[in-house]
Amino acid sequence: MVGTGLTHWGVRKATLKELAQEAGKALFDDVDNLPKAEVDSLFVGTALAERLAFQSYVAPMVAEQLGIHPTRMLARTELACVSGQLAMKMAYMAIATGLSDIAAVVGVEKMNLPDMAETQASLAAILDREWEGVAGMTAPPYFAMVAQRHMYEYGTTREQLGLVSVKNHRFSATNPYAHFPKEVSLDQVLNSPMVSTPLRLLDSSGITDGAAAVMLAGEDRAREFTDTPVYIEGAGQAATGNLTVNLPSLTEWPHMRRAVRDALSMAGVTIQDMDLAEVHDCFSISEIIEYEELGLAEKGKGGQFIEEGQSEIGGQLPMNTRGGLLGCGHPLGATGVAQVVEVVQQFTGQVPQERYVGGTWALTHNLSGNANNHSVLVLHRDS
Amino acid sequence: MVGTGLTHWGVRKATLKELAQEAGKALFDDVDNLPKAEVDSLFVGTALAERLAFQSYVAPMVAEQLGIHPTRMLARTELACVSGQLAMKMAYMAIATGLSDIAAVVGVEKMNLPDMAETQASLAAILDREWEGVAGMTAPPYFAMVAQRHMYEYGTTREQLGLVSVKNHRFSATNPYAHFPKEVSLDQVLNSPMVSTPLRLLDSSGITDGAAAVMLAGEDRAREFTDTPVYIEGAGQAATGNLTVNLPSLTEWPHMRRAVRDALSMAGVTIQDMDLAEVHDCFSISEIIEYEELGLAEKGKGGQFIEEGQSEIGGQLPMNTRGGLLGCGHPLGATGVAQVVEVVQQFTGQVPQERYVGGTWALTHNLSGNANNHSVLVLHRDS
Amino acid sequence: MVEAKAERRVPYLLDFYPLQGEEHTRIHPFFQHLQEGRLTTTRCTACGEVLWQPRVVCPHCNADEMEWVDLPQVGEIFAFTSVQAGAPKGMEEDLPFVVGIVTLKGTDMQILARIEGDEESLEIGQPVRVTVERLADGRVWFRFRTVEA
Amino acid sequence: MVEAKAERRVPYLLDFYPLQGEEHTRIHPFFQHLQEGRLTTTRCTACGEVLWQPRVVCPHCNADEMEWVDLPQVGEIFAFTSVQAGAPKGMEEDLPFVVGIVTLKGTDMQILARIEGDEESLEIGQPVRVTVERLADGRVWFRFRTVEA
Ligand SMILES: [Zn+2]
Ligand SMILES: [Zn+2]
Repeated sequence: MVGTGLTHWGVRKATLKELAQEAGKALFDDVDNLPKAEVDSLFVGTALAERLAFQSYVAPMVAEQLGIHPTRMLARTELACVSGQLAMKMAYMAIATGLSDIAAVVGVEKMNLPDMAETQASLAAILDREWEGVAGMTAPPYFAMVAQRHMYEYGTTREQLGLVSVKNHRFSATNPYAHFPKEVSLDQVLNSPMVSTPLRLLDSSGITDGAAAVMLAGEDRAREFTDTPVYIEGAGQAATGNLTVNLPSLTEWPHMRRAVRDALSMAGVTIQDMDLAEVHDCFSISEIIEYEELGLAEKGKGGQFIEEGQSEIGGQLPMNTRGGLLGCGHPLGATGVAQVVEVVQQFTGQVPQERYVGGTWALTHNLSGNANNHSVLVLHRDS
Repeated sequence: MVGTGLTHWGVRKATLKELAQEAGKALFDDVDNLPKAEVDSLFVGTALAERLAFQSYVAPMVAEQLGIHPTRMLARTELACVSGQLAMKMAYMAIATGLSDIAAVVGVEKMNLPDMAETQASLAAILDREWEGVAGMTAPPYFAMVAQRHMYEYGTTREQLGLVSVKNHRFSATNPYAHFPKEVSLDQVLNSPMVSTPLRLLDSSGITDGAAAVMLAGEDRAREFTDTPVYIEGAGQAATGNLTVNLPSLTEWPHMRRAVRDALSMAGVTIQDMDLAEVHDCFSISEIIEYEELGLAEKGKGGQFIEEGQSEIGGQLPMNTRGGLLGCGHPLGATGVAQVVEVVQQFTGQVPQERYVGGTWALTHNLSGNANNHSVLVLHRDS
Repeated sequence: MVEAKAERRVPYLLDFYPLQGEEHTRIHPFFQHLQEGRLTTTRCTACGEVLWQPRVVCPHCNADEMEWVDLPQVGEIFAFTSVQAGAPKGMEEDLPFVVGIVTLKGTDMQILARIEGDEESLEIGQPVRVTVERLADGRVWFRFRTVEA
Repeated sequence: MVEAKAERRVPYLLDFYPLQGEEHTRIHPFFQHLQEGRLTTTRCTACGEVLWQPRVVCPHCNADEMEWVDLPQVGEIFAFTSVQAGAPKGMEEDLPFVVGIVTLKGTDMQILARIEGDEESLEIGQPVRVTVERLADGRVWFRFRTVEA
């Protein structure tokens, strides 16, 4: 990666196209010695544009909004909440195979509609619409049942869930691009409106408009554009399911373990080598289980991990320093790209002191749907 | 490629999932010594499932339908009519980079709804919905204007357009998987119902349900599964636009020339080395212009090329021997994969004698949207 | 049985219920059986695998000869949640509603559906029974309702 | 001016017309101008580029200071087609209708829109003028209609 760009996230008075333009501006301002004509490829991660923006075939549209004319590759990836990371991975493969020399990645999602019930109906189509959406299933009820079972099986407490939100909002309070740039107390979390028992509003990532962008170049050219290139050194992914009832478990995500293991192993490092991690906290319970599947907490002890502050700066592994999905919101296609932006900005010291970690190794993780798919990148900056 | 599978195409009394299952069965029946557990990755090309099947996040759904549990990569690509070829290309990159050893590619589209006006509304969202779809623009009016200008600028005749449909239906008549498996006469084309002046129903690819699948393995493993592996040796893509009015021309597609040139050059061959080609005849006019942009006919002389029978078997380059989009129909995400299936089946002698060409080199081409994006693969079988 | 709502014709883009006729799906017998009050699925005649949801091709052995088998009408709640906000279009009036996962009696097969009954009194392990939901347009779906243990 | 159809509320999933208010789009002045009968677009104040459609960021120089400029109201037909079948949802009653590309007078800028007028008499090069289409809900769009040369 040789440059990054973010738009402001939130309930934006802007269209999908306008968000793409804003992300493009931020990106090209950041890589200001790169002529647009040298960007030979574009990878766009977006999940639900067909429905939420009534617009398909978004990749060439984003190219036009950015003012680039891809001569090597142009692609759009969709994998619900993993759409953005998948675009990153496709760009990585294009550069690794020589099919591209310089590639832009844009993750973008416009989610807020005048009729939010239409947004919710579209989100229900991420799960199997015929057999689960029809029952009113969307992400909150799924993760609510995960939380119920985790509390039932391991004694995880309502307060432990809430602490994840408190931590991530503390980080997003220092992030001017975040949808929710302010701290919340545990009391506020525990008294926020119920969404799907036992999960409350502040246990849940927001429905957010936003975009994020990254520029990739191969090792041979990266230093033309930055003194501190960040490289993708590992990638892992594993999936199972697809129906919720066909998952191996609600509370164990063995395919996440596999994706983490493969990504770390490809990079030749271990989880202990990581300086920070961006993990998919779509709901507070998600991050708790991720502590466990990262191998940092014993199974069932994820709640204790947050209580002990192990995912804070200064803890075992600082996680979600940009504020996570809970603090930043979750524009589906943008999230995976924004996580990489945070890592690059951490590595290059572009974040406020309050959340600065720095370092040279990081992991980003996304899950999608009913956690039936997990995808992991391992990023590295030459020290 | 080590194996292929097709479903019957047409107005199918089957859901998207059922089409995926059928394609999976055909594929695994063809590669019958490959245990499903060894398929580590799945790439799904589909364009409009979010709207036409009210289903997003199709990749893990297709994995479940096929009974595979991807442990390396799982992805869905969308690029309108190029969605399927893009899935092929992503699988190629995954194998080339070592991120996958054995990968399945499935292209699938369910397009026929009880209310076809909803299908048409969704197709209008492939063009820019806000500035073009709103005017009632879909693919037929776009290609109708292309035809009008080609006739106006170069004197291309209505009969020449019709001959493309006659040729491709002659091929589809020998293809039991085709939506339209029967010959048509020039008179029938010229008297078929008008769709968008000057293009008629038989100048237009059908609205078709169907799926196609291919199994890919790296060079080191391919011969475990087949004696006649077919390799992707070249890939090219170029795009411009996106709005129709921002295209360089309606009748010249310079970005197609570029994609063809790059794909051939990567493979180290020329267009003259090709034994057959599958090109994107979404409308009769498309194939005429493709003759020109492939460098086989002078600009404006594409009509003469079909008149002379140069794209027939025995001509300069046989094109669309499976019947093309005109004869087979055009389930958006499936088309690019089915073109590759035809090439593999030609190379391995699995097609009826009437359309047999054989050979060892072939090119497949797809365009998408308002022809603002062109993508090309060059395929080869060791002789 | 759950009563049908007043008829409304929604675009297919917002119609959650599967199209159920023979012209739409190869698993149309499922819906016919449900009309008769039977919850069924497919069993592969080649390898014997019984799967949820019904299939036309067996994911295990790749055979495509399926037979229909009845599933237990009763089971117990494995997990559930009461949805209080964020209903999809067309379900706004249903709020709050309960969705849950039910383990069918004597099997390790689970099914996800709405659960009728007093949410406050629901608990993991509670017995439930299938009930048919009838739409005004003649289609059917299924839910669970609580029963005495 | 094109008269509004009777009001109907379609889901956003099927609503082709852009949302036009300040709360929906940063190019809302375009629609305000169109309400006044003016066809406008943006010009980059940094590099002077005038583009169709209106932008918030200049694709050429990456600046984001734009000003609004009026476009010629007249032009001539570059290409057109009469759509006879396959109308999208909500446009079925419009069939047949003409769509075309118009080159705006004195520019090389082209705009695509519906063209009102007798289809049989249309030809490449024919002069046309912008006309405003008013929707029942207050939104506006534009078409072209033929005029004397
Ligand atoms: Zn079987
Ligand atoms: Zn400028």
